[in-house]
Amino acid sequence: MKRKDTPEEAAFRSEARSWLDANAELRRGEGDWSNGPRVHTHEAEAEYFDRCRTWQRTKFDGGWACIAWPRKYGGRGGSAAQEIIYAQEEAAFDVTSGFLPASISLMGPALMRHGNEAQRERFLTPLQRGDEVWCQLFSEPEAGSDLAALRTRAELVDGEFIVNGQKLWTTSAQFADYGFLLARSNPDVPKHAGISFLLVDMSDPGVDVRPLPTCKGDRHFNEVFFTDVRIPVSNVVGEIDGGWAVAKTTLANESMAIGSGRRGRDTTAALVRFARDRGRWSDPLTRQRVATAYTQERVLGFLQDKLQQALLDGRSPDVDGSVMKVLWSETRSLKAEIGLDIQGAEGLLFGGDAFDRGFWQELVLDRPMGSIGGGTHEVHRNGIGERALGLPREPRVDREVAFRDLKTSMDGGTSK
Amino acid sequence: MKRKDTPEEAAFRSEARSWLDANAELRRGEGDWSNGPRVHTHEAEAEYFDRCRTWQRTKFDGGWACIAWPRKYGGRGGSAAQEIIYAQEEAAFDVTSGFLPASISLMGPALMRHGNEAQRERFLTPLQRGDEVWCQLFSEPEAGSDLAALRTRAELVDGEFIVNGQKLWTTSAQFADYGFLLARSNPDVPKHAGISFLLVDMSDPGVDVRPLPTCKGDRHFNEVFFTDVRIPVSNVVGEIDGGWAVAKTTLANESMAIGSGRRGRDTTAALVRFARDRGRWSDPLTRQRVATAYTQERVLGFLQDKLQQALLDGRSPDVDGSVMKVLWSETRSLKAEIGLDIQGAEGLLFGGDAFDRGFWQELVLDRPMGSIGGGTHEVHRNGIGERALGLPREPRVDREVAFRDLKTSMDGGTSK
Amino acid sequence: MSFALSSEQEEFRDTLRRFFAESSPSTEVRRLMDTDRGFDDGVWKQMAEEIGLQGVVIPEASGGQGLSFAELALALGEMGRVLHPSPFLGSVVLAGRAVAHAASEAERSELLPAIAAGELATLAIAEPDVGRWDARGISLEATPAGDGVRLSGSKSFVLDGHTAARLLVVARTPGSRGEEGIGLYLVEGNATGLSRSRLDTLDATRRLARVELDAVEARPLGDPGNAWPALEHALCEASVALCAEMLGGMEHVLETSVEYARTRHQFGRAIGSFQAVKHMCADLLIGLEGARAAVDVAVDAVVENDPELPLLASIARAHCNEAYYRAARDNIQIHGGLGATYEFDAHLYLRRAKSSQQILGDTSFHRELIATELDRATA
Amino acid sequence: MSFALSSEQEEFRDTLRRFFAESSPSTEVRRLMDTDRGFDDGVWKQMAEEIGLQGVVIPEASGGQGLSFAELALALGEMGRVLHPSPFLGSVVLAGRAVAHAASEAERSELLPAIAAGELATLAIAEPDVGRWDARGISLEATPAGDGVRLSGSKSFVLDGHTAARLLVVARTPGSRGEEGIGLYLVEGNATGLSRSRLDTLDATRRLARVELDAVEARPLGDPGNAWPALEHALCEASVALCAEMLGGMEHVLETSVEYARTRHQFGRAIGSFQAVKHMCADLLIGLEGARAAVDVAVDAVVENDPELPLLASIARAHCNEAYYRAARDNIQIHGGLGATYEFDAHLYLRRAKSSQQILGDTSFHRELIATELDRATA
Repeated sequence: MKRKDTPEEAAFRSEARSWLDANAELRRGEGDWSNGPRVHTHEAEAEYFDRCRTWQRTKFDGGWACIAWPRKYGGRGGSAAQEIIYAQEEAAFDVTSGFLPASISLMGPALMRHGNEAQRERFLTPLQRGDEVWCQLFSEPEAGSDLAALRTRAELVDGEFIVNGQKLWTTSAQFADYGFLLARSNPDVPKHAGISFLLVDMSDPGVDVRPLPTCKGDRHFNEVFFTDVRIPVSNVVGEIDGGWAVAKTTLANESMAIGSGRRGRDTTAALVRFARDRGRWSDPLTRQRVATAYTQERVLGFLQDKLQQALLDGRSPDVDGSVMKVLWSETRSLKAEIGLDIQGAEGLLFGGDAFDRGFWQELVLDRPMGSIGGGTHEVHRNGIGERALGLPREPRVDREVAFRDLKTSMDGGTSK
Repeated sequence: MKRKDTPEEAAFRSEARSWLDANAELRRGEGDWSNGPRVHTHEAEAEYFDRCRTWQRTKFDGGWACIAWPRKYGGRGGSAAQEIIYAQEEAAFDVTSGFLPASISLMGPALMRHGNEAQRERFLTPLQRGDEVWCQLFSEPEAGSDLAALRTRAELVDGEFIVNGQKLWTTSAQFADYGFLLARSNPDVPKHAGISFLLVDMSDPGVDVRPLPTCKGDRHFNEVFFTDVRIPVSNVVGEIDGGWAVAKTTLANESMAIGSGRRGRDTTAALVRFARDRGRWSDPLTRQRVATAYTQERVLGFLQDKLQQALLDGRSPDVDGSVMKVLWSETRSLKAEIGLDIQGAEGLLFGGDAFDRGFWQELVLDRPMGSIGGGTHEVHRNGIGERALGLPREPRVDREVAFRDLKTSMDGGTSK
Repeated sequence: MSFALSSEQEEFRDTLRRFFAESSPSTEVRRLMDTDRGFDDGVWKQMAEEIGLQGVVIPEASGGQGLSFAELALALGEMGRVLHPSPFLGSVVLAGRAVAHAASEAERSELLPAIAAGELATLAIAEPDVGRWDARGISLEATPAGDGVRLSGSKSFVLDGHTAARLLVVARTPGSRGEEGIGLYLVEGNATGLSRSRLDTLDATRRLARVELDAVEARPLGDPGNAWPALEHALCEASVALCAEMLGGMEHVLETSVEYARTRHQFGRAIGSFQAVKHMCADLLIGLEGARAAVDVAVDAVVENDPELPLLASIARAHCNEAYYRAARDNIQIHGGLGATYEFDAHLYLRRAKSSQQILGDTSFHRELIATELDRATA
Repeated sequence: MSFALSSEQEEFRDTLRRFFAESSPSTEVRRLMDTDRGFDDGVWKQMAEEIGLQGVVIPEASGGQGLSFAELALALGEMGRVLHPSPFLGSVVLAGRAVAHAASEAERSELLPAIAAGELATLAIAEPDVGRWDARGISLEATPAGDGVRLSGSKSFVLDGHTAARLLVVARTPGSRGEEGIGLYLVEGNATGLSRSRLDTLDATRRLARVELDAVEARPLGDPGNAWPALEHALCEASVALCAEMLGGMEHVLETSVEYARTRHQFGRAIGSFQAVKHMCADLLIGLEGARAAVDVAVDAVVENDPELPLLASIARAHCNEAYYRAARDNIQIHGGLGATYEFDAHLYLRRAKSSQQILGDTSFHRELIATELDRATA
C-alpha cells in the first residue's frame, strides 16, 4: 500500500536505518522511555528532558537533526521528502527529542527568513544541537485568540529594550536558555504595527518562570513574568515594530504541526480492549460509538498520509492544517468520552482507584489542550472559512485604531 | 397534576364545555377532519379551508372567537387565562380554524395598537368572524433573515401608494381577501426608517398569487407579485415610513406562537409503535434514541405548560419564545431522523410504497419549515443571546446608511 | 405544577445563597478537596443548627422542619451553584429518604432525628465492578443470625462511606433474585468486620468510599424482604435531588460564561458579540430552560406523590446529564486559555457534571428506564 | 496510495464534467424524475458509444476500456455532482462487478460486452421487509430444475429492476444458511413468471423496483453454491463506487453553499462573514476533506486488491454517509428560504444523500462491520 521509494529515496532510507540501528534501540511497546515520564515530578521531567536533549545532540552529530536546512546553517541540505523518510524510520526506535523539534521548527525558519546573518550564525547551530533550548513567549492573559493585542511592553531606552509584562502557556520555559518574545514596542500605532520580535536570555534575573497547572493537573506549561529585563537591540529579529511578520512565520508552522504530527497511542484498539474488559464490548451502543471513533481516527490517518505523500512528491499540501487540527482534537475528545462512558459508575473514580489509572478521565479533562491550545476551534474554523474557502472576514473594529485607544476587557465595558 | 381552577375559572370552563358540546363533535383520533386535508389538491385544501372558516364564524357568533379582545372590537372582553381555558377545552373536539387564528392574532393586536379608529372599526370584526381572511406579506427573496432590507416599492403618487414588487412564503394568500404588507416607501433613509405598513385588497387585478412549492412538495405557501397596485393612504397603519414599529408587534407574536402552539400528533408514541412494527424496538440503539427524543418532547411540553401557567397566573412568561421554537424544531427533526433510520432500506421508499405513507420521509424533508421558517435557527440564537442573555450585538454596517446605498446580493460583491 | 416560587421559598433560597456564598467560597472548596473528610464540620454543624437544613423534609415530630421536597430541591440547587462539599446528598437525601420510605414508624422516629441533627448516615447500595443502583445490581446477601443478620461482601461508590456514623446497607435474602428479597440493614460505623476506604474521585468535591463487610452484624429495618419499592422510590427522589443540584451548577456556569462573554474583549469587541460564542451561550440557555422545567415538574411529582415519578425522574436525569455536561464543557471553551487552567474553577464544574452523569445510574441507564416506560405506555 | 490524479485522469475527469454538465442540467434531471424509466436513452447511448463509460473497467477483450477502478470512481463522482439519473450504479457497478467476480470466464465474455455496450443489467439481492445486502438477508431459494434452476420469491430495492434487460438474482440452495449455498442466477427480463414493479422513491433520481419471481427459469453463473465471497467483494466495490458518487455530490453542495455565502448579503454583509454560516461551511469542508481521503484510500484498496478492502469500504461508507447528509442538510440551511423551495435543487441532494445512507447497507450496518473487524484486530 505504501508509495514506492525512488532509488535515491531507498538509498537514503537505508542509510538512515543503518545509522539508527547503530545509535538507538528499537521500541518495545511497553516501558519505552520515549513515551514520556511515568510520574510528573519535576525530577522525572528533568531527567526525561535530559534524555531528549542527548538524543537531539546525537542526531545533530550524525547529521540527522535538521535534514532540510541549508548546510551553511548546520543542516544537511536535504529535502522535505528525506525529512519524512527519516521520521518514518525513526518512529520504530525508542528515541525522542521531546519538545525540542517543535521549538526548532518554530524558531529556525523564522531566524532563517527574518534574522540577520549575525543572528543566524550565533543561534542556529546551538539551536539544532539542543545546546541552547528555546521557548516561545507569545500568549498573554489579555491576548489569547487575539494575539496581536499583547501588552508586554518593550521600551527602547539607550539602545536597549526594557521589557515588562507577563506571558503564559509557555512550554518548557523551565528548561529553556532563550526565548523568542513578542512585545509591544509602539502603542501609538494600530496593534499589528507596533510589535517587535525579541530574543531574550531566560537566565536574566528579571525573568521569573512559574508553573501554570492545567485543568487536568499537568505542569508542562508556565507563566513567565518580565521585570525590567534588558534586551540589546541586536536581539531584534526583523524590523523594530515589524515583529508581526516574523510571528506569522512561526504561527503558520505551528498549526500544521498539531494536527499532522501526533498519532500517539493507538487509542481505539485500547478502547476496544477496555470495553471488552469491562464487559461492554457486546453492547451495540458501545460497538457503534467505537466504530464511529475508529472511522474518524482512520480518516485522520488518511489525511496525515495524504499530507506526507504530497510532501514526498514535492506537491504543495492540499489538506488544510486547521482541518487536521480540529479533526484531531474532536476525535481525541470523542474517544475520551466513550472511554469514560464505558466505565459507568467506575468513571467516578480517578488516579490509582480508577481503571487504567484514570487514563480516560484524564483524556476528558485534557480536551481544552486540543480545542483551545494552539488556537481555539473557533479561530481555526474562521481560518478554514476564510483561508480555505475564501469566505469574507467579519467587519473589523480594531484595524485602524492606535493600540492604546483599543477597547479591551480591562475597560470593563460591555459594549451593549 | 394540573393547576386547580379558581371558582371563576371553573365556571368559565364549564360554560365553554357546554357550548362546545352543543356545537361540535368530540375528536375520534382517526379520520378527524381537523387534522387537515388527506390529499393536497387545491380542491381538498379549499374544502378544508371552508370548514375552518365556518368554525371560526360559529365561534364568533357564540362569543368565543377572540376571548381576550375588548368588547368594543367584537371580543369577549375576557382574560388571557380564559383564552387558555377555552383552548384546553376546544382541544378535545374535532374542530379547527386552521390558519385563521394565526392571522387574526398577528393582525389584531397590530391594528388595535397602531391602527386608527376607522381602521379598527372597518376591519376587526370581519377579521374575527373569518368573513375577511388576511395574509401576511412580509418576506421577500432579497429580504429573508434581514426583513428590513425589503425592496417592494410603495410610491406615494396623488394620495395613493403605487406598489410594485414581490413577496413570498405567504400562507393562505390563495384564500385571502386582504393582506398586510410591508413596503419601502422611502429609500433615502436607513432601511428601518423607510418602510410603511399597508393594508391591501387581494382582489386587486395587480395582485398575482402563485403557489410556491416547498422542498417537501407542499403547496401551502405562495409567491405574491404586485404590479402597480394602488393603495389609498387611509390604508396605512401607523405612520407613513413608520411601518417597522407595527411589524415588530406582529413579529413578536409570531415566534412565540410557533414553539408554544403546535403539539400535533404524539409522534414519539407513533415512533415506538413503528419501531415495534419494524422489529427494531428491541434494538438498544433505537431504544436509546427514541428515549432521547421522548425526553426532548416531554421537556418541550413542560416548557409549554410553564408558559401556560404563567399566563393563567397573570405572570409575564419566563420562557423565551426563541428557546421554544428552536427546541420544537430540533425535537421534530430528531424524531424524523429516527423514524427514517428505523426503516433501514425501506426508508428509500416514498408515498404509497413506503410505510406509513412516507410520513417520516416527509417529516425529514420538512425540517426547513422549523429551522428556517418563522426565522432561521441562527437568527433565533442571536435573539436568545442578545435579548435573553444580554450579550452585545455584532457591529452593524447597515444601520446608518440610506437604503439605496446598502450593499446587497444584487451587487454581486463578495466583499472580501 | 408549581413553576413559580412562593415568596417564602424565594426568601429561603436567598438566605441559603448568602449562606453558601459566605461559607463555601472557591478557596474553601479547594481547601476541602485536599482533606480526607472532604467537608467542613463547622459549616455542617451550622447548617444543622442554624438553618436546620439536614432536617428540611424531616417531620417536625422527628426534629425536622417538615418542609416539602421543593425546599430540599432549592437547598441542593444552592449547594450545586458553589460546589458546596458536604455529605448532604448521601446523608440527608439518600439515607434520609431510604429511612423515610423503607423503615417502620418506630425506626423512623429513632433514625430521622439523628440525621436532622447532622449525624452522618449514608446508603450503601451499588457494588464494585457492577456499579448499578437497581435491584439487579445487588448481590450482597443478608444471612440470618440471631435477632438480626450478618452481612459479608462489598459495596462501593458509597457517598461519604468512610466517614458516615451509620450505614444503611441494601442486601438481599439468600437465594433471592431481582426485586424480591431486598432489604435495608443498619450497620453502625464502628461495627466489627467493617472496613472502609476512601476512593480517589474525578470530582474531588464529593467523597466516595468502598466498604468491605466481613460477617458484620446488621439490624433489619422495615420489612426486609420487600423493601425494593420503597428503596426505588427513595432512589427516584435522590435522582430528582441530584438534578436540582445540577441545575444550580448549570445556572452558575451559564452566568459565568455570559459574564465573561460580555466583558472579555478580543479583536476590539466583546467576545459575546461573535456568533460562535453567542450561539454557544444560546444553546446553553436552551438546555438550562429545559432543565429548569424538568426539575420543577419532577420535584412536583415527588411532592404530589405522582405515580409518573419514576418516568419524570429519569427524564430529568437524562436531560440534566446532557445539559450540565455540555454547559460545563462549553464554559471552559468560552473562557479559552483561562478556562484551561487549574486555578480557574471551570474544570471543577466539569468534573462535577461528568460525575453527576454517572452516579445513581448513568444516562443510558435512565434512557433505558424511559424506553421501558414507553413499552408500557404503548403496549 | 494515489492521492494525486495523473494528468490523464484529470483530463478524463474534465471531459466527463463537461459532458454531464451539458447532458444533465437540472432541467433534464427534473424532467426525468417524472418519467417511468427515469433516464434518457439518448444520453445513456452516448455514454456507451462516445465515451465508453459503461465499459470503463471492463477488459478491452470484452469490449471495455480496461481502465482501473480509479477511473470508474472519477466517473461516478461526476455523475454524483449533477445527480445524473441513469442505471449506471445498478448495471455497470453492481451487475458488472458481480459478473466480474462471480461468473466463469466464459460467462464473463458473454455478459460483460453487453454491459459495456449499454444493455441494462442489474443485481437483485435484498429482499422485501428484510432489506439487507448481506448473506443473512437472502432467503430466496433456487430449486434445481433441468439444467438450471427455478426461482420463486421476491426481491426488492433492485436498482432499475423494472427496466433491466437482465437480472442477476442472488439466491441460495434449498436449506442452506448463512454464507453457504449462495449463488448468482441469470434471469432474462422477459422470462415467464417474472413480474416487476417500479417503487416510489424518496430520491426520484434513482429508480428502484420490486421483483416477484414465480417459478422463473434461471441460469446458474460461476460456482453457484459458493458465490458469497465473490459477491461480497462486488458489494464492497459497489460501496466504494457509491462513496465516490457521494463525494461528487458533497463537492457540489459545498461549492454551492460557499458561493451563496459569498454573494448573498443580509444586514449589509455577505452572510459568509457571519460565524454561524462560516463555521457551518468550515465543518462541511472538514467532512469533505475526510471523505476525499477515505474514498481515495478505498479506491486504491480496490485497485491494489488490498485484503483490508472490506474495512476500508465500510469506513468510507460510515464517513461519507454522515458527511454528505450533513452537507446536504446544512446547504439548505445556508440557503435559507431559497433552500426550502421545491424549485431550488438543494432538496434533491438531500434526498440523494439520505437515500445513499440507506442503500447497500445503512450506517449502523457498516459500523457493525467495522466493529467486527475491530473484534478480529484486537482479539
